[in-house]
Amino acid sequence: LFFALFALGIIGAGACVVLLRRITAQALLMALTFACMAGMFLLLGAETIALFQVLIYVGAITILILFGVMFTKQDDRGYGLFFQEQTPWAGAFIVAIAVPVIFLAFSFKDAITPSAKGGDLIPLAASLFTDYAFPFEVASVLLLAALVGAIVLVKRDEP
Amino acid sequence: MIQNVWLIPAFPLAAFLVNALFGRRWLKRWTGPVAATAIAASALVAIGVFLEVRAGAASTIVPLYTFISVADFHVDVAALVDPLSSAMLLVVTIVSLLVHVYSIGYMAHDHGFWRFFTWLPLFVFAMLILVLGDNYLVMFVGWEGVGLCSYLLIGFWFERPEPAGAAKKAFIMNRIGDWGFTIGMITTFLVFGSMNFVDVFERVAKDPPAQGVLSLICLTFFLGATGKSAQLPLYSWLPDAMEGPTPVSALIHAATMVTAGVYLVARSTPLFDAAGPVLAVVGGVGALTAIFAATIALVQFDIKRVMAYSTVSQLGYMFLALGVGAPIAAMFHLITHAFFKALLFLGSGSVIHGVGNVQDMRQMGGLKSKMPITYWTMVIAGGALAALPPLAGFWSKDEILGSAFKNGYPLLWTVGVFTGGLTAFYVTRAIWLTFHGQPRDHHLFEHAHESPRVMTVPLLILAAGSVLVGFIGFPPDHGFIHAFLGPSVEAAHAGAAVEHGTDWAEFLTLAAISTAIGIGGILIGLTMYARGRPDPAAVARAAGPVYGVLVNKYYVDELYDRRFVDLAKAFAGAAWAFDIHIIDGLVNRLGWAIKLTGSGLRRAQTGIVGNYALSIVAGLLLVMVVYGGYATGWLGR
Amino acid sequence: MTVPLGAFIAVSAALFFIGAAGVLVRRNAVVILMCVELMLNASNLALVAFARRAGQLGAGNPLDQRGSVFVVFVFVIAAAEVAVGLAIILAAYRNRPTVNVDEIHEMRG
Amino acid sequence: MDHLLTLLIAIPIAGLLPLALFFRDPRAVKQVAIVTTFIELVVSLVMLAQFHVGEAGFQLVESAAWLPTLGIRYELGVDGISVLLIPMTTLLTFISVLYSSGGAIKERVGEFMAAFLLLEVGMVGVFMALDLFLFYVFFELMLVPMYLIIGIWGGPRRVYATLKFVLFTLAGSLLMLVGIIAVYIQSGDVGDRTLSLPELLARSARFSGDFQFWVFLAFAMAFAIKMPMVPFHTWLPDAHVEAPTAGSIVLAGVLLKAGGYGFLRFALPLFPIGTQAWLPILILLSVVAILYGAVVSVVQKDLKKLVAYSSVAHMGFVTLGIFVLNQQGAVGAVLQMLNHGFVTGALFLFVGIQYEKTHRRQIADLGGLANSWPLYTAFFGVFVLASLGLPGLSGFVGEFLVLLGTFKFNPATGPGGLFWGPLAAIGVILAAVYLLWMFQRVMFGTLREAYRALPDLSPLEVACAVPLLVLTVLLGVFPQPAIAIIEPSVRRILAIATDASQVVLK
Amino acid sequence: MSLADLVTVLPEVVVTATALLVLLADAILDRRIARYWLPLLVILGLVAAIFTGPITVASHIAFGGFVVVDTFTAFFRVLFCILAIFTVVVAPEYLERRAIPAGEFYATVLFSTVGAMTIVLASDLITVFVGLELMTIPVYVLAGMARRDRFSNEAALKYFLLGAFSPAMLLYGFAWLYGLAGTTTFAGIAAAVAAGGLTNGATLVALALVTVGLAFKAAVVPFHQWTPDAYDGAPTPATAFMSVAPKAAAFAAILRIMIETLGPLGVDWSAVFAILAAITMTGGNIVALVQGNVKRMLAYSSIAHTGYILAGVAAYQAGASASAAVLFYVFAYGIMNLGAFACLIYLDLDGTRGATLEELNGFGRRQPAGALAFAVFLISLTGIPPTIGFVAKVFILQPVLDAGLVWLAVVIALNAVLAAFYYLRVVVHMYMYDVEANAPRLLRSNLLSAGLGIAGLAVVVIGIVPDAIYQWALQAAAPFIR
Repeated sequence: LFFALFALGIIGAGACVVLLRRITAQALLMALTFACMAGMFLLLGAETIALFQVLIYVGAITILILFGVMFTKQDDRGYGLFFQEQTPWAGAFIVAIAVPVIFLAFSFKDAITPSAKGGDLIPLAASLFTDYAFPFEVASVLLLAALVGAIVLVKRDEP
Repeated sequence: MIQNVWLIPAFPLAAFLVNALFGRRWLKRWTGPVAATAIAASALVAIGVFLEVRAGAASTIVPLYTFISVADFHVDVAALVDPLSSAMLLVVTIVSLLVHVYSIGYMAHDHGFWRFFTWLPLFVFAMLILVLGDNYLVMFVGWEGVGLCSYLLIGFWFERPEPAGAAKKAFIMNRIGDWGFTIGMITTFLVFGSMNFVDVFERVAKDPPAQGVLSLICLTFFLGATGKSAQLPLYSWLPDAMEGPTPVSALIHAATMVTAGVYLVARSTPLFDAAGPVLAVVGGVGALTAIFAATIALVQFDIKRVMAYSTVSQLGYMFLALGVGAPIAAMFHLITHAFFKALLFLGSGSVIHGVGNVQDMRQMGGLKSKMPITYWTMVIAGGALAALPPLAGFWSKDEILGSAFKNGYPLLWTVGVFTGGLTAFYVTRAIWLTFHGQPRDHHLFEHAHESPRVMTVPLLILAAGSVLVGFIGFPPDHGFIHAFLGPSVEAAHAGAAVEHGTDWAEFLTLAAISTAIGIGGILIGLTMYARGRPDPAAVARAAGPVYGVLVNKYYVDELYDRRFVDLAKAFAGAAWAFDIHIIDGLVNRLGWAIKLTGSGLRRAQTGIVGNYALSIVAGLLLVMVVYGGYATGWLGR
Repeated sequence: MTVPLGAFIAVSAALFFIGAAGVLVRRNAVVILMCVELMLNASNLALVAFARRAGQLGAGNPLDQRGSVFVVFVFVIAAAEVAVGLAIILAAYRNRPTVNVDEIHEMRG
Repeated sequence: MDHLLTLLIAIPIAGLLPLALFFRDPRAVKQVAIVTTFIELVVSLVMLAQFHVGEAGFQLVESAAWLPTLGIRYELGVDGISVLLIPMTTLLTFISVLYSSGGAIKERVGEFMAAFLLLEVGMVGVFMALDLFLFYVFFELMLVPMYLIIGIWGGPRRVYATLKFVLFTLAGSLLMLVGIIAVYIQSGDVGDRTLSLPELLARSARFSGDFQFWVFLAFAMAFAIKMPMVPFHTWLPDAHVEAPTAGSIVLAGVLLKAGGYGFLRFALPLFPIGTQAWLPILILLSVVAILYGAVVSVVQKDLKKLVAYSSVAHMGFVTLGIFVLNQQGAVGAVLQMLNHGFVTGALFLFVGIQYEKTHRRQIADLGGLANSWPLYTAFFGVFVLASLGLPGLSGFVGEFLVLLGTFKFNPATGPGGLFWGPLAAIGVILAAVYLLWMFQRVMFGTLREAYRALPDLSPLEVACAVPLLVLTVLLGVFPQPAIAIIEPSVRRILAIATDASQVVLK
Repeated sequence: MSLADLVTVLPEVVVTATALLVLLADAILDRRIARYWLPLLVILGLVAAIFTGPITVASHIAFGGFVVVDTFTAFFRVLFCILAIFTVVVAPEYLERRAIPAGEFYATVLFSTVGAMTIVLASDLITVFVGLELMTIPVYVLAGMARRDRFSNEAALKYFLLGAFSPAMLLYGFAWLYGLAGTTTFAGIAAAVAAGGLTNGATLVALALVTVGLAFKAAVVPFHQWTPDAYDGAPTPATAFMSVAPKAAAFAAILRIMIETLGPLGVDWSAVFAILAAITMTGGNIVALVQGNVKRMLAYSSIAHTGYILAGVAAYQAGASASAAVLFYVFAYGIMNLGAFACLIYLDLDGTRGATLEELNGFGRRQPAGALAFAVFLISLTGIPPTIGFVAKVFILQPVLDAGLVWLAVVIALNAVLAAFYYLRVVVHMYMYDVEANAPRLLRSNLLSAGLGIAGLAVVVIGIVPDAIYQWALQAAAPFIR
């Protein structure tokens, strides 16, 4: 039941993101998608992930995007311009691929018992700081690099 | 002496080198004497060799060094000294000597003096190689060598277009003949495993190969001979060759080089004898050429051209002789012809020189008084050519006709005899127009003068020759020459006629007939040109078309020069166009096509991110399909 | 009540391709960025679902760390990408005031 | 000295050093280049002297590991064929450099000489390399310098010509590279993988029929383009017309030989079956080349083009001689290569000299030059005669032997020697036609006023021409010494190439 | 996580540290000093990184099996460092002319290098993915670093959008792989694959997604279209770097994932790779043929080279020689391509786009040294001996033929001819045409000349005696022999 709800939310909202034309609405709908995604994670018993999801996506990323939206003047022009000329082709290809893939998706048979029984925080943290120490460090470097890059790109030229 | 036979070609070669290196700067006028003395030296040696051979020295091979030796193919540079070659040596060296001496006077005022006396010894050298070679390859070397020299000497006055053209024509026509020679020579090797005359003739005697192969060999050789000896169909270069200095015409295009073909066939007598039918061809071509050329000679006005056509015709006689299986007769005529034809040329040269480089007989006339020596020598030579007894030409030509008759070729005989008449007519005509009657060009007549001694002396010597040489063939069929040459040429059917002595009756009748016809020719000539009735012009008009055809030499030159050459050029042009547009064109088009594809693909690079993403997705689809294909196996594994 | 794993995967796949479609059809750079985020989320969903499955199969923790850790890293990366991405978009916007990507094609061919 | 061949490779490279030092000073550069190439020439003659005549195998062999991991070796050696081609190369290079230093090259002398030395490395190396890989390296090494020589110091359409030259050659040689690697891989079927020719020949096992069929094709493409055989010849006229004189000399004199040499050295002994399979086509193409090249030469309006097309015909004799697979033919082919090197090289030299003086190359614009240039006429005449195969000059011996071999050619199926021989012999007639006609139009006739003042050969030019003249005459009159050197090696190669007793793999 | 673990990744640590140091120094040091010291600092750091890491080692696991250091790793570490050094050497003058913040530039290059090194260290999907991103994201930045330049912006934007799009696919593919194998480690997946459990459709989906994701990074046709624009618009030193390092890393990832991990599925994917290789090299060459702008032409040509390398991958069934060939080619390509792009730095044009052929006219006279180096690189790229490019091609051709892909070998050969046409055309313009009136000014830079000189020399020397490197590559390929 929850699953159906969330699934609907995800797909519906996602679709809207693609189809709607008012950009702010799109951003908010994206947030909605993320929220539903968090729900899904809960269903799958990954509270921590869900938490991160809410924090990072619904929080940080959405905000960032909204900033982006604000900074760049949005021209809402006619529908024809709003989609690219190649739309039909794109649709065709996407469908051609999506259908079999989604079909194949069902080849994963095992059943999942949605349970709130969680407590995945500790193991997650543990593995993150022991086994995955290295990627973790790398990831931190990545964030740093991204930071530097972002700054370099947006800072005004010094006189 | 025989062991030193290599000296004979060595002297001219030395002369050539000396004159070539030092002639232009230092020797200048002295090149003439240098060359002449060199030739004289080799003439002496030649005489020595000749005497030894005459004394009965066996035919010997004098090897010099290995020329080419690859696997089973081995050829030495070696000299074969036997009666045939020694006789040839003698003729060549002596005539050359005389011509050299004569040229010193004739070319005296030419700015290319040194060049002339560089090429002339080179020619003699090559000719001697040709004569001496003990195998076909070395002979071929000399063969091409003389061709080269004739090219150089015909084109001696290269500033003018005609000589240059004539030279090229001569060389190329010879090349066509040489093509035959090459094929013949190589086939010979394949069949007999050797190119040495001795081996080849032995083998052909022991186990003659298939008739067809043999005929092929002989025919190709004969093709070569026709090229060199100006027989049909490759004769037309010789008249043009008259563009060269007259001594050259005398030496190369009358006495020596052009007879190389005859020499070749005579050399290969054993082969030709073995290949019966080919002989008939040889004889036929010879006879045809003889009459063909003689008819043209009837109406020419350029004195040298008359002589040229006469040479062609006389060579025809020689081949006729070979064809009827009388090589000795051929050689005999070759020798006599060398003398009187050389004399005729030198004589006309002396005339031309005397009147200042005019060759058209219509401008001459009455020169008898001005240049008596020339006149009388010319008359003798003419007589010899017209085969008046007892001059040289009589014996040799009569022997040819005789053997033609005896060996059962009546048709050839008739042709020969008739041609004899024509010969007599045109020679008379030539001499009369030149020396008798009223001078037709007074200015020219005034300045005419007898040539200096350096030129007249050779004339006299040759005249003596033209009178006497004939007697080496006396008595007919059993003269010195037959005994001498017999062993070397008639190895196949040695001394066929030797058993029964000379058949005088037969000889006399035949001789009478031919002589009569000859005299007839002379008389007609005299009446026409001396008495003027029937008036030549009238005759010409009466003959109408025939006359036209003759004057235009049967339009052969037109045919060759225009039709063939134009065709060839057109073809070559087409080939080139093909090269540029098809072969090369394809390559360029390929490049062009590739570039077109490039700019086509380039348009796919729209610069729009969306399209790029699309192509990525498309690629994904593609990859999935292919994977699926391999997985499900409908793409095979 | 149990839901088949396939369902989760199917949802994720659906979302994934919705995102992909968005990238293909939209012209607004920012929107395209959003769509990419959707795709990443789709992956996350799949990962978690698989992790859960693995967890159930394997003993002990019901959720396989690998998957969840992977997801965490994806979060990080996503954040970084968005940051840099917006920076790039803004930088471009300064010189050429448009966010319509198909108007940005000076380099082509 | 046991590293003679390496020395031959090293000298030109060493010459680059002083060259670089005096790079900016044309005179010094010229002197350096002349000295270097001269030393190279002397050393190559020493090598010739050290060669034991009559031995078929490779001599002065040097062998060292180069890419040990792949078993590729740095292996040099000469046999009767290469031992003559190398001095030819060094001589022609020396003459080219000598002539170019006479003022034919005015700008960027340093670069020019450097390119020439590099080129010499490649050319010499090609004739000594015994390892296929090494051979390929040298084969390609000849490419770049020649590319620059044509492209920088060439005529107006030089860029087109030089690109064409390189692309043609590359297209062929890259296929050959694929072939070489295929050989390398196949060789692994018996013993370790190797590309060393002696090693490959020593192994009694042969490659399988199909393999030989295709790989021979790959090799043949490379060599046929290099030769060039019809229909891959169209790069040659363009390249020659645009190339500077020295470039033409070396291009015609040496580079084309690499093709024929490659056929003899590698294609025949390695792929006897392939050879047999392709024989008919190659013979046909050779004869076509002889006739076609000659016919096209007849109507050429540009002197250099004419000589270029004549080269096509001459190289046709080479391939013909090689592929009739008998000793006379092959020896003739090698002699023809030598002859063509000297004679055609000389012809290009003289066309170049003539062009330097008159700045005309269209035959129509010339004429009567014999009047004012007796020396030039004499030299040029001799080379023209040699080129049309006059007995007593070098051209004849080779062509004659090739013809002889052709007549002997007697295949199981298809037309034999008695069909091809006479056809090929027609080429000799045609040679006389186009060469003499050219000679008549250029040298004979009345001299134009414009050319009256032009000087005859300078001492330098004479110095360049004399050695070629001497060699031309010597080879024509006394070919046997050369033949004695060539024959054993040729016999050996043919023995391998026609030996059917070999075990065939797979 | 122990000290020993840290030691194994010392090079990465060193590089990162250097990056931070550079940022710091850039912040505090005075411009004029920084100009000289920053590059020196970076170079020192990279050299140190080279030597802190082992050159050749037996396979060595760390971080509880999540980091593997073997000969393969060592090879690529050194390669990446060398490339980074080369980039830093050629960059300074250009950056100054363009007013591009040097410190950030160097730092970003270093970050990207760390990412690349991470990829070759990785032993599971997660690390690889993180590494890939760490390598790519800085490169977006590099591309866009000429903030004021529209082309630079455009390049960055396009690269970013697509670069974000395709990794999403890769990630999704990884997700499925994980789902299928139940683990993310290469070893685990390989085991699962070997167990043969992966022949259903889902695998193919995963495989396809992974293939596309990796192919995109390596710029394989038809996933290449970002390449020309990105290379074209980015600042030239950045182009030089991004045209080699990410590509090398991408191939490292391809080797690790496709061969080491998915090898057993080979029959499926090697055929696809062979086809892709053919399409890629042909497409790249043909389009490069019609380019008038040298920089863009080189961009396309780099696509063609991807094709050659990919051929080596496709021939992986030939065994170690295939992987070794790939490694060697990547190495060779790295040096010569970086060099070729760097040669364009001489030409001082406004805008980041490269010189046109006409602008190169007479370059040979104006800048003999640079032109000579350029010519050497071009000849090497063409694959004419005696250059590294030639031997690289030979090494590629051998396994390709060994694997029986004769048709592919022929395609490679013919493509080389196509390539010769446009590469040599550049030489033509440099040497065979005279300088034009409006020829661009030339940048004077001894550092650049020196760097190019050394690289050119290396190209030739290694071209003549490649054995050592090749042996090294063989060892590096050892992990893939099975």
